[in-house]
Amino acid sequence: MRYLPLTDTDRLAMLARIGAPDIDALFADVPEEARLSGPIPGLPMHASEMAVEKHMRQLSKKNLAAADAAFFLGAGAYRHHVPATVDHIIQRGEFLTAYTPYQPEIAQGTLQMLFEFQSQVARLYGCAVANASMYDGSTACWEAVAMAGRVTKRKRVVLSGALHPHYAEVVRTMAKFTEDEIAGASPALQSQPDNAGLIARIDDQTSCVVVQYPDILGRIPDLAEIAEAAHAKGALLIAVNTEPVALGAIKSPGELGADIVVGEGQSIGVGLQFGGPYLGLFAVRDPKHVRQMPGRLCGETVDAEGKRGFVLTLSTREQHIRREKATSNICTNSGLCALAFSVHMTLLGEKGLRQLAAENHRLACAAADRLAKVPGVKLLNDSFFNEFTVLIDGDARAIVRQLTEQNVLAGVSLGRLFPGHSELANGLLVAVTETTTEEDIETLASALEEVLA
Amino acid sequence: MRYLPLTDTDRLAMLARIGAPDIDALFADVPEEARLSGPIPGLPMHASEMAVEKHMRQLSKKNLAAADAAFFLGAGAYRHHVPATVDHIIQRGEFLTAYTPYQPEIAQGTLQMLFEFQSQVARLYGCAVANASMYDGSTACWEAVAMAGRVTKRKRVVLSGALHPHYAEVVRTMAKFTEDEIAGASPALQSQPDNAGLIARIDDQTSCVVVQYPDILGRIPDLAEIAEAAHAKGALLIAVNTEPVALGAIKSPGELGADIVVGEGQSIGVGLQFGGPYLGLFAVRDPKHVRQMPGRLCGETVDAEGKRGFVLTLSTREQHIRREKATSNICTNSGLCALAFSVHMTLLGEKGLRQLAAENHRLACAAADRLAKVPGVKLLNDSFFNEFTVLIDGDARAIVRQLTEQNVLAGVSLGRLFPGHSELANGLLVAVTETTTEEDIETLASALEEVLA
Amino acid sequence: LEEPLLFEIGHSETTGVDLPEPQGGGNRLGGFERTAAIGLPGLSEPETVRHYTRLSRQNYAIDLGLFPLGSCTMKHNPRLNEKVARMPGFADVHPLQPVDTVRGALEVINELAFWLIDLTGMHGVAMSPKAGAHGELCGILCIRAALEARGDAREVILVPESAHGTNPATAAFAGYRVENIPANSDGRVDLEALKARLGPDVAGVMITNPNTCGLFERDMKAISDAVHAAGGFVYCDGANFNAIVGKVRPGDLGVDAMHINLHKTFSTPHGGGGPGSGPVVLSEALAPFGPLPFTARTADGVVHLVEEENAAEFDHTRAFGRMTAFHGQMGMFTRALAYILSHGADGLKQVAEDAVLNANYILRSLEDVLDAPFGHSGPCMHEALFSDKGFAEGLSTLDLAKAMIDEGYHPMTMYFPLVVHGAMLVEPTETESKAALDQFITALRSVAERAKAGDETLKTAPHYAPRRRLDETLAARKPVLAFTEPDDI
Amino acid sequence: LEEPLLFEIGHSETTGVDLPEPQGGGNRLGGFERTAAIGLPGLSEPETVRHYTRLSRQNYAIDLGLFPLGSCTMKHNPRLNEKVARMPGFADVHPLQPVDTVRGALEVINELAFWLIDLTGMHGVAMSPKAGAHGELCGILCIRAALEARGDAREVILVPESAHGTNPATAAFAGYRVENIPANSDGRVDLEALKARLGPDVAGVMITNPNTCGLFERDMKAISDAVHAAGGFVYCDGANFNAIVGKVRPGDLGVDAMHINLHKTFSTPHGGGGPGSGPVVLSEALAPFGPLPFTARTADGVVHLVEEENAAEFDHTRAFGRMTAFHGQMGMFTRALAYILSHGADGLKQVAEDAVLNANYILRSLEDVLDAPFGHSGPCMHEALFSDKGFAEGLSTLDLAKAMIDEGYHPMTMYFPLVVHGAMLVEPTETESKAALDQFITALRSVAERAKAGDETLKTAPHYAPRRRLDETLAARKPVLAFTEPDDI
Repeated sequence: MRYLPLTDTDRLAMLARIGAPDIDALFADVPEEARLSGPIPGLPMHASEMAVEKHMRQLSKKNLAAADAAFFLGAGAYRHHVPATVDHIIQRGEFLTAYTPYQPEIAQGTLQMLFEFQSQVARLYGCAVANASMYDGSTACWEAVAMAGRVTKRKRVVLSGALHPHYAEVVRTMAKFTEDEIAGASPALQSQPDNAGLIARIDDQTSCVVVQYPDILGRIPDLAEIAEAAHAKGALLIAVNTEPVALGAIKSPGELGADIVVGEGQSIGVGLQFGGPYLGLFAVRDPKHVRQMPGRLCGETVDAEGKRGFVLTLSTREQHIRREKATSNICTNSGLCALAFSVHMTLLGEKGLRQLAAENHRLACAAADRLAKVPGVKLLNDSFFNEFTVLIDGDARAIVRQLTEQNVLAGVSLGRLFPGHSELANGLLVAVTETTTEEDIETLASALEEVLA
Repeated sequence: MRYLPLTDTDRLAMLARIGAPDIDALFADVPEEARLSGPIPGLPMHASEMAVEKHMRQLSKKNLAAADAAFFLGAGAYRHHVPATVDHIIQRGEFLTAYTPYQPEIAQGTLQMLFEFQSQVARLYGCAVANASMYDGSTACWEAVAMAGRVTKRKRVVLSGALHPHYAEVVRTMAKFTEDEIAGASPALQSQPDNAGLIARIDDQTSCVVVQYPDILGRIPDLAEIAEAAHAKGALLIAVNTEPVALGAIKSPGELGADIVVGEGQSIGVGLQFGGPYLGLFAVRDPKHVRQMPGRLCGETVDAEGKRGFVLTLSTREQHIRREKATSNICTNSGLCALAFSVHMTLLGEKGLRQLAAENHRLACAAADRLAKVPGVKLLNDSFFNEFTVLIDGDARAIVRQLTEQNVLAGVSLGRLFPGHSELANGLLVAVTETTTEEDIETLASALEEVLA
Repeated sequence: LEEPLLFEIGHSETTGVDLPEPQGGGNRLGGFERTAAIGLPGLSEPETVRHYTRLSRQNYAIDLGLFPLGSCTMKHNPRLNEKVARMPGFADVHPLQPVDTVRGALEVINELAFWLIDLTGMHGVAMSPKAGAHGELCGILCIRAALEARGDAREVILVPESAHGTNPATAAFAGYRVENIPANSDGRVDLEALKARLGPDVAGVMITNPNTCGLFERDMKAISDAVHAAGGFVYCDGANFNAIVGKVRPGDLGVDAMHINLHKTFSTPHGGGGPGSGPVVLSEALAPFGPLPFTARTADGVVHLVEEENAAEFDHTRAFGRMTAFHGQMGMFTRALAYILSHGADGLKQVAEDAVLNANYILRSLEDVLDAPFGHSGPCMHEALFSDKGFAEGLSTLDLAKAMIDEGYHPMTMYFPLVVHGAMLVEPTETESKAALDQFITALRSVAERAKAGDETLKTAPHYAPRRRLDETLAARKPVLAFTEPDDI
Repeated sequence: LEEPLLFEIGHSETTGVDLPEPQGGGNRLGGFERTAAIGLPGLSEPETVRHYTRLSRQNYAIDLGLFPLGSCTMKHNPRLNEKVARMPGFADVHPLQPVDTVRGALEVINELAFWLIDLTGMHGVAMSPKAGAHGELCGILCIRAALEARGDAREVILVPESAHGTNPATAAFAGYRVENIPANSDGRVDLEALKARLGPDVAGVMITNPNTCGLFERDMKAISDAVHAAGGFVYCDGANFNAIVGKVRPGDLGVDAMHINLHKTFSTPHGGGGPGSGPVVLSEALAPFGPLPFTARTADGVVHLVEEENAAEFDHTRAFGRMTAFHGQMGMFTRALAYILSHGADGLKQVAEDAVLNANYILRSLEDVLDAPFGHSGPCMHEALFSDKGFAEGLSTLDLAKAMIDEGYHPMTMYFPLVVHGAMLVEPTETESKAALDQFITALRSVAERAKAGDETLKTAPHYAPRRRLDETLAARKPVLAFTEPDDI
């Protein structure tokens, strides 16, 4: 058993020091009838590294990896090229196998990185303060809603219909238990987001309005208009971003008046990973809201010799200290994913991020133009960044499934995202990134032409 | 250009400090007519990481990886399972990007590792002292021959016919320029090595006899008998081992009287890598020969405070110090491969190495038995470890090529190894390791049955 | 060597990637183009590698030494698991790909789920929770959903005073009132006090077993029976499952829900604070309420993804909702599955045995110099508890813990559990060798003796770490949470 | 923290792998079964990771800081290249697979060979040499083979006194007598002295350009012409190719053979002393004699492996032999090719320019405090040369270099080239930022000033490294080259 260093000789010597006749004596407090007499049934005995690796590789090969397909999926998870340096850094044992940095004297590596991460996220979002990360975008979204309730002492939450349906579902699930009232909707298939309709739903009991930017259909809503309306009623605007690369091309939500900005950070550094682990980002525009924020915060201070150093701070908000009075349930963050994000963002820098965003947008425009030429396909969006909706003469979900046989992963059908909504069944979300080639676009267009002919 | 940190602003500031008007002024000593006016012709401009990775992946996919085939190749390079830990360690920046440890105060990591490596190799080979590694087995073999000449002051070298032909060719090539006289032969297809014939070729002008153990046909020669005969004539016995895993099952060459033991270490930790980089191992049985050894040596000493430490030592043998009086041409060693070997050997330990050897031998016996049952196939060897020779009714080389179409890499044909020797054309070397499955063996046997039917 | 902040060395014009300069092409941004600078510094690749490599060296980590953190189970992270998680079929697949293209990924989830159920003797498992606390919440929400389904609104969750802080927080978050249950002098739950409190307002108890004093709750089955008899449910905090995996099944003790920290017992790396993963195993009574999505294997061996749209097909219409987008922590699942298969049935049993053996070895090797308040209560499980009794005036557990840094160790868990004064909770885990334990014991003995002797230098420890003690009060009083340019101030 | 030796912590019964216990099965070992113990200690995986992680932290490395080693070109090693070398199609293929199954691998070798020829303006390249010195030997053997082919036995190789130590060693090894050529006061080869020595006994010259004083040999073309006129060949040591890659082609200067250290100019990692790789580019006159095997691309685009059996087919029957088993350092070829393609034509030119700019920046920023003996000879190339002139009595270059360790740097190249007293050769490379250079300059200024002021503490430097100065004399006088059990002594 390669992970266990004790030899039988060691074990005997240790039992002798303890004064126990055998190992079972140490389990004497476990009622005999509950103790398993032998190894747990069903599970095979230990296996060599080679055998386990082979088993896992066989499972892995049953999946169609994105690299082996013409790939156009998005809807909250995007495929970007992650530089090899990112993986090298996160595999450093000192980062990978470190604990939560509660002992700052021997955790400055993680702490300084988190401080830099917070600063990067705050700037990207146009906010004053970001935290040290959340589980993912969807849970960050719920935490923002809960925080808005604490700040405004109101219970009515207005969700945009064009919010990612998983995010909306998480908010609804959690709200059931906190008695928040959730008003949601499904998106209408229009070329522009329905700001007027959304604004009409804000009243003076509304704690917050939750708007995705760009939205689930890829459209770019005018956040400033919504912010103004929300603020007029005393509500907060929560902006949700699922594609941080977009913020290299479009204005930051903070700049447009969002009070809380949350999102998914997976695009930068993390990779697809079948949905997790991902990286929740969370920031507030106004520093006065800091003490209502969920999650860990890393702050600058000095040590006993006056040297600059970093610590986890304001932890009196957190549950391991506050117990039942904590501001949120979150404890673990996504430390290693935050590191990956921060390394990738450092490699990009402002210049690289802007170039990356421009390249994504350029290719997305090319794809939209090409697909719009396919008979039976219509582009919905007036505006988009790297993801847009097309309407297809047919059931988009069935077509997506059919195209997998040609190794084309055509996008995410609205039928998959909104299973109860037959009015959305001909919608297909198509995402395009720098990893998409002109050839991929042509492959998709041709495949659609064929299937719609 | 992602590997270059200078910005244009930096470059201007630096030129100003230097007092040069432009960068060309710094190349003023290069005759104008030799200077290239623009970027070198032919080569494309710089490319993104994504583009280069894609290009290299395409080239990589044009090869049939061993993992995707029923694989039976050996002949000096063996496929073993390398634990993931090995690659993790060698990718530590502190090992990967360190320099040769000439400054011992800040290189104790590499130095202690090399000291441990030397100790492991010496024990494995049954020798007193091993060096810190050579380029590979073939060059180590030549260095041993050259060393034997220095020790005995004789020039006649007797090569066993069952020495790896590439090794023999390297020795012959180098000897051309040092006026050594090389007596070689090709192997006879017999079930036992021809010790008597070899011994008969030793005379009192012989500096050394070079014997591979196990030999190129997989047979295990009686080294003790040859050692005795060589020593009786004042010659040294050089034992060459190309499969260190074998030494977990059979006696060490040092134990049997070899004076210099050299070999290829690739099996432990390094991987196939299409032939390089590999790892030459070099050891001497008698410590009095240490000062005639080629290559780097790491030795124990103390620092100014009396703490144990390690340094490169006896470097007065080496060319960067001795210049034209150096004992060998080797300068660089295979430091990172030595680390990989040492980590893998540490994970194995004596217990693991013996188990690994036993498992290799068990599977090889099973394969030999199964193949011997194929009509038209005959097992040559009386003895073998994990590689043996079969004689086939047909041209083995053509058959090997033919079987690749079924993703069977059947082994190394003697026709490939000894292209001039038509008498060997029906010989096939088959290697079996712990990575070989019973299914692979059955696949090979069935494929041979089919092709020979 | 001090490493400057990224913001002090990076430039907005420097980049470590080679991307094309923006070309013409279309602009469909709807008039929201970014105009102002973002303020993101960039570094070239060599600078990036050096910045983070240098930073990393200011960290302590399992790869460097023993991590005696009670209740946190910092054990070795196998390197195979890192390799497996990066296989393209796991790392490079999208969560919304058509299910026929991700059957292997679904099989991983399903296979891991199967073994978690097998190892715990439970009935079902919710795989999607993203961390331990998220798993706790999931379990409590299952309990609440089950009670609501039978129209039984209850208000109180009972929690022993030695509970993890996350337990009461979770219960409160789910809308319950928390009441404490005292411990007896042995350091275990006072069974009679618990029984006395049970009643129709009690939704359930949250209990940690082995408990945070390092002891096995002998009366667990009796506790469960009593709670069930009173119509409540039993939540077990699974943070300490490392001590009993392969030895006892929580299901056999009457547990209804237990989260499993894959990053503890099943050794996915902590990564400086996450990502974690907190699947929740559920009893037959609670399983119908587990959240979406999950996987199900039908008789033909095919693994299905069960979501809102096909929950009825799999008889799972009472799910309490969805805890997160997508399917949970796939990257942790592959690692945990590789870990379980590597150890196997015999290995996991050995894990628990060696973990308990190592802890008892520490307990018995140190109880002559450190007060072990429950040393009399029998063997400990996988962690040994000490108190600050006998320290010289003015010296605290904190001082001792910080002094351990100078000895080359991460401090133990301090001031937890609360039932012991100046508690020190030491969990060596099973991946430490006897030699490593002996070295640790020697170091701790030496520091303990200095604490008893009143060595004042402990108060300013650590002396040899990258930093001396940090001013946490200043950090909280004047929070500086993001970099600001010096000239902005 | 001190890390014990593997032999002090490992046990022959411990293992970090899980292999089956030996089963019955056959025994065909011919009676040579091992009986005695081997004496190999094993560690479990957690212990192994910790042992080597701790050891690694006693090393200095490029990932940690600037490596100012003149002539050794310690530059950043891109991480992409590590990834590429591990692709299964390169890492998991056997050198003797049928060529149809390894066309991609052969293409890598062929493509790299093509770009090396292109970048140097030469005619052919021998890819198999395993390191720089091996490449030198290959080049000299080509010269010898070419001379022998025309029946012209010559005996002498001329080498400037500033040559790398490997140059004369190589020439001697190949059976030549070595004669030195002096330098002029500029630090360059004395052209007239060279011309005077040329004659029918001179096989060739080995010259380093840029030379080891950091200067470009202005008269290179004249030297080549003179050597060729006298019937000899010109070998160029390519260790300093980093300074001119993309700016000048050695072929245009009349060079006949030059080895290229892929681990220097093309950035494959040094790995604590190898593996290296030393392909040798050859002129039209020498190319026919290059060793086997090599690759050739036919007009149909197919890449062939040329070995003994098919050399005639590719008109290459005069190969001097084979330098190594198999095909050379594939793992280095993939890395070097990825490096060349990443930089491209514009990037490689920038490499040389930035390398030279950085070196001149250091030269001009320090020449007021350190003597720069050839500072008057014009700009330096990619390395700056200083001497110990002006140091206080009793303080040496060694003392200054060791003091640089305390400043957080690897020492520069010392006492080389031999033409300068107490030489210090500083090569920053192009992958250092201006900020990193400024920090290095500040540190070196401070140490230089202390050396001139006679600061005695330099003599015992380093003070803050993992070790103080080590007793190298003891190590050589009583060599301890392998671990022996304490009770063996």
